[in-house]
Amino acid sequence: MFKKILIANRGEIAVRIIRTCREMGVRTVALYDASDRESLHVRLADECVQLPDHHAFMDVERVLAIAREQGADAIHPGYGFLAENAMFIHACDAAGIAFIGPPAEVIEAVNTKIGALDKARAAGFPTVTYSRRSFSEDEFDALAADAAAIGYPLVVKSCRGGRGRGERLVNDPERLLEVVRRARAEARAIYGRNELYIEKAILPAHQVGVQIVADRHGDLVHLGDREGSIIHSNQKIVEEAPALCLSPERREALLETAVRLARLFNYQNVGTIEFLVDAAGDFYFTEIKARIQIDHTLAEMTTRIDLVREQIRLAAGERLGYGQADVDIRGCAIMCRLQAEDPSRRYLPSPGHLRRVRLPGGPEVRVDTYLYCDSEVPPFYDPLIAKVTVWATDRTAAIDRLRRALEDFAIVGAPTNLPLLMTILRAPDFVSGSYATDFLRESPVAKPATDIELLRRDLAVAAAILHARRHEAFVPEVPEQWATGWHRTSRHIQ
Amino acid sequence: MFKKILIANRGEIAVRIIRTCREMGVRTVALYDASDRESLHVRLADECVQLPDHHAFMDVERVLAIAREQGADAIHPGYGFLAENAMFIHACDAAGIAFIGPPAEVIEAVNTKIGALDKARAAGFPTVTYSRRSFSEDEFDALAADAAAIGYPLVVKSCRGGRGRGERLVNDPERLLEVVRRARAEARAIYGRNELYIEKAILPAHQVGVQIVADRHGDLVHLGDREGSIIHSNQKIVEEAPALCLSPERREALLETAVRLARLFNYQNVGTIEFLVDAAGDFYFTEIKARIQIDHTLAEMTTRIDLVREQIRLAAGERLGYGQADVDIRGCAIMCRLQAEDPSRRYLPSPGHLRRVRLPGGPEVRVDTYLYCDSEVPPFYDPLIAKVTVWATDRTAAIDRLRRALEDFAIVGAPTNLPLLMTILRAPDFVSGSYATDFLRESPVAKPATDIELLRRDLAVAAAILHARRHEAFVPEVPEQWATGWHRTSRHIQ
Amino acid sequence: MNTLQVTIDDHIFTVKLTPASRGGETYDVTVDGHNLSVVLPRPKATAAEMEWMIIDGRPYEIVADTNLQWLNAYDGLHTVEVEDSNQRVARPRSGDGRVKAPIPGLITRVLVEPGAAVQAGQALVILEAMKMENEIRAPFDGVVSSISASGGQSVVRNQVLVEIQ
Amino acid sequence: MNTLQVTIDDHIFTVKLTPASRGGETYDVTVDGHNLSVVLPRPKATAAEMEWMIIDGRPYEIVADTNLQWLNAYDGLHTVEVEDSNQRVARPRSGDGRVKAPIPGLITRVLVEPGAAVQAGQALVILEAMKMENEIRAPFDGVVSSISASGGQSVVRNQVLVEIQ
Repeated sequence: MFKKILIANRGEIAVRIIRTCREMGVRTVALYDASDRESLHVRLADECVQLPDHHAFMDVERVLAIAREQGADAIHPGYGFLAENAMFIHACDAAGIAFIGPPAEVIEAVNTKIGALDKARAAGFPTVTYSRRSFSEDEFDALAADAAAIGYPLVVKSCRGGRGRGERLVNDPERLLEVVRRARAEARAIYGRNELYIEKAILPAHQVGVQIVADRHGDLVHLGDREGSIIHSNQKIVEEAPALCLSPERREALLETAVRLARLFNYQNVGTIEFLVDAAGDFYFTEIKARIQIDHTLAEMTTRIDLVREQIRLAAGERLGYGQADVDIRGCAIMCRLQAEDPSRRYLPSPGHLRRVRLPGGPEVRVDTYLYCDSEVPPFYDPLIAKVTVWATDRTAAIDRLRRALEDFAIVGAPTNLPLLMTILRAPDFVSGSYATDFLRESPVAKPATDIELLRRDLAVAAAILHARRHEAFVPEVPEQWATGWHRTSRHIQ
Repeated sequence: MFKKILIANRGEIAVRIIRTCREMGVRTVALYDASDRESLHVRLADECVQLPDHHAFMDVERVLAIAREQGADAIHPGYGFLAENAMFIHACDAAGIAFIGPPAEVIEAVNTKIGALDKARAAGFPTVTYSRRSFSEDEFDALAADAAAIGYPLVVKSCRGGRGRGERLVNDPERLLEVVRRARAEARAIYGRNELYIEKAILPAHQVGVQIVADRHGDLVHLGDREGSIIHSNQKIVEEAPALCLSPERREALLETAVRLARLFNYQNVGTIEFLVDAAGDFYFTEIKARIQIDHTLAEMTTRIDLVREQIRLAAGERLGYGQADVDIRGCAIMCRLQAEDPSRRYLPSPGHLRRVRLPGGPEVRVDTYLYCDSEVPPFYDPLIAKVTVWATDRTAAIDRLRRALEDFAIVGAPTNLPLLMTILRAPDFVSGSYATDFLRESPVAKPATDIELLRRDLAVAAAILHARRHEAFVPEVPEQWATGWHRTSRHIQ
Repeated sequence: MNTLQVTIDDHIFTVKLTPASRGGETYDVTVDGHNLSVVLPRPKATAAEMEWMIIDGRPYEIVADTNLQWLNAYDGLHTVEVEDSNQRVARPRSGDGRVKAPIPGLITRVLVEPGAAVQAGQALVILEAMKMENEIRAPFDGVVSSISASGGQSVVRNQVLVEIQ
Repeated sequence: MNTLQVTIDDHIFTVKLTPASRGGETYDVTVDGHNLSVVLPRPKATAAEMEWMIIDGRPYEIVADTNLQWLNAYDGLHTVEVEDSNQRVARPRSGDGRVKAPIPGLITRVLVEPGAAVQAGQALVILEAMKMENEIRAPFDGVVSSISASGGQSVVRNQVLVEIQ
């Protein structure tokens, strides 16, 4: 087993990884930049190294150099940053430092989106309809021709990146040119590359992933399926396991397909095979996420298997040690992402100092966060501040538990998307389970709290008292945002 | 189902009950006295009522009156206070308010310790050897005679109360008179009654409990066994499930015995059948705990059943709805009690203001507490400030996880027994599982942290810097305790 | 005594406040004719903190924005408007024409040209920050007098991106 | 520069401190000849708060008692003694003869009579508080001059229980 692991990441996932390392008796090295020094991962690690800035998390050479200096014999990339960077894995191999994830060849095979789709398609797996090639700046006519062949609505995608960024829906040919121009501009700005390709849009769709765990010796199992169809500004903010959109037969078929796809790509370590499921229940392979994902906690709740421990064990060459029959998947897990976003400013990311952080607890409620009372949400990173995952024997009980857990949350200092999450959990369509990727297109209406009249009356009293106290005790200073372009939009809720 | 439940308790158990009620859509009423107003249970309840003082939690008439005023149709007593008070249950019945617990007759049958032992004995169950009667003030000679008959070592017990208070070990006849005098004085002071009885001491012993869940309709199951043999000032501070001291055959027999005992007492709702297990592995019935217990979280981790929900459902007359075969007990759970006690003052309870509270998290780690940043440990109640319960597939992994969780804890403002808990978790005898009720008699020696030399050197640096900063920046004021008799003893650790 | 008109989610309430004993820690309140008593367990808490109050025996944890335009209660967000007979409600001063980056990030697109007429709320620039696309919008109607940002450019907090006159 | 002799768990270290740049936020340290650099991420934190420091790249969260007699690190409690060449270490003043209740509770037993000779650390009274039995002990050798507590009596914090001369 490894002696010391460098965690080339930050935030909740760095905390998550450190915790398992500590349980395994493996020393940890944390990285941070000045803005991130108060984050929990720095405090919980055995050693920590300061980076010159937040860009350094992406710096292959620097991260490797630190690993060498600190005497780390393995690197865990978490998600994002260097997680799916084949160049980095080659560099680790060259340096004789273990990369905790799949081997470089696997990453290369799954990272080029068209390549992965071609490979699956050639092997006879169902995929979305897509343009079999990418198109550069000067190939708009060819792209338009393929678009016509594939048919509308379709999605223009960047060949790079992920997390839905640089993805745009086109409903009719008229708008294609403009959308392509925009998509290119973004792809260039974000990834430095601007090749695009197109996919037939499936609307409404369900996004379903299958968690895979595989060792180097040919043993491979799935840990069940999950659905992440509730998407807000390109993030899956509420996810659940098992996926709602699958009949028992379809689930059977989809899980079996996922396992065969994983074997097709000779997948190793922990990853997710992703599908789109259409209204008819037919599923189409889209991509493989070759990393630990934010929503891995769902499989951990339904199987009680520590996925980070599995990643480390398998990267160290250990055998899986159990078969599909030993994996016991039960109950229902739901996870939501608490983000530092300001609902009153159209969910503008809202970094800041958190004066109060009180996390929910109780049976089968788990919170993953890097924050605590009196800590900072730095302005340079993902606005994810906490993941709340709950488990219960059935979905109804799980929803009741998650709603309760979110009600117990207390965060003061930066606005969060808590109100949006509460709305989703109170929306009849979510509760009844009839939703797809278009769920948040027209904002859902929540079932009001019981005693809403009494609640409003009490809130009126609260507002009056806050007003009175502020005008006797406290002169509100105008926050800088008010002096920016955000001023007016911040009034939209009125 | 009930509409509104009054929680006649406080602290972590009140929080625990409120959480389940909220998930069930049942309104809650919390009670508090002025010293307890900042506790989490007050904030999380739908309604709250202030009591004149902390004694009022024991006041049958007042608690019932509040329940009536607030329109509660049920009362959850938690543990302690009115939990096992038959008079209170009769009063609830008379008032037409449901008591969430066993019926009064059951409580009466299990509460008189000698009576319960007689009943079990008459039915042929193995019990500890005990004096078949109680002895009042003027019956020392009779008591001494019985003592001689039973033989030494023996335990002098008060007929009232529980939690090991007023229990004293006697090794030889010479000391009997003095011990009896002390025990009486305490029993009178604490319970107002001073009847005593005696039991043969089993040394070393294991304290094992079996969790029972039973409905009114004759369905009854057990949720497995647990061991609480690590006792510090009369409290089980580290407990685990399953019990270590049982071979598979003995476990089989003990669980089956527990179920038959529960049926003998016509047990209903949630409770625990308690046994002593001697070095040979023979077990003896001691008593029935007719309430939800502090350590109920162990069974919740190994079975994933919400025991408070079961209590409420069953008190509402619902059927259990599952049989023994449906109960799936897996893995290993360990729980420890974090107490506000000052290790440097021989564990004197140390109430106070907690400036910082940061709870551990991550997979299969659960914390039950009423505290948060900037809250108070009131001076009138149990020093329990948090319960940490972890689960893992095997005991070794569970110990590693609990140790990690305790390392993650940050509590500033009042000293706690965290160092004692860390010592226990690092003690070779605990880790190897070879311990019994005498574990803490001679204080165990912990395996030092790896890199202890480096750690000590760093701590020397830390101490030097603290010293320097305090003498530039900060004049320590002498805490009041220093002016009391605690002064010298507070040096004992030096 | 202090009479306020409070609007919560477009429902209007008339609230009369009388600070009761123990200096501002408790209030006697009349709301639409009902008498309630309110306890503030933490009178010292600054208004920026989460407020915790017990209204007629019902505990509430409430977070409000600096300008008391919304309240977050356990069930989610509620809009607020307070009208005070005694004093004008504090309103944030209107921004000048300099549209700044509210957070550090990467400009992915500029949507207007110099001289273009824009309307309040119109998107001017797309700022990629904290892994999200954020539209930076015009604070009021006007004409774009200058643009100091371009696609692919990194900007710091409060860096001026566009000026409007 | 400041030289201190620090004893941790009976292991003695000689520590030389030099406050480095950024006013007290960082120190250059020599301990038994090794040079280390120490960062205090929260220089403003009062000494009563938990201290967090990064010693030579190793982060530590440390709680210390008011008189710096012990430190609680992640692995548990360690005893401390600091000897400072420059200044005497602050020591708590010795208690007078009045033995007080450190917390409110119930006297369950009085173990001494007036006039009895007692030794430092000898148990005088059993105080049942927070559901625990606590022995209240003599602060120093002496004679019991008065007893103001009796079995079954409730006492408040700092109530005098026994006096010793």
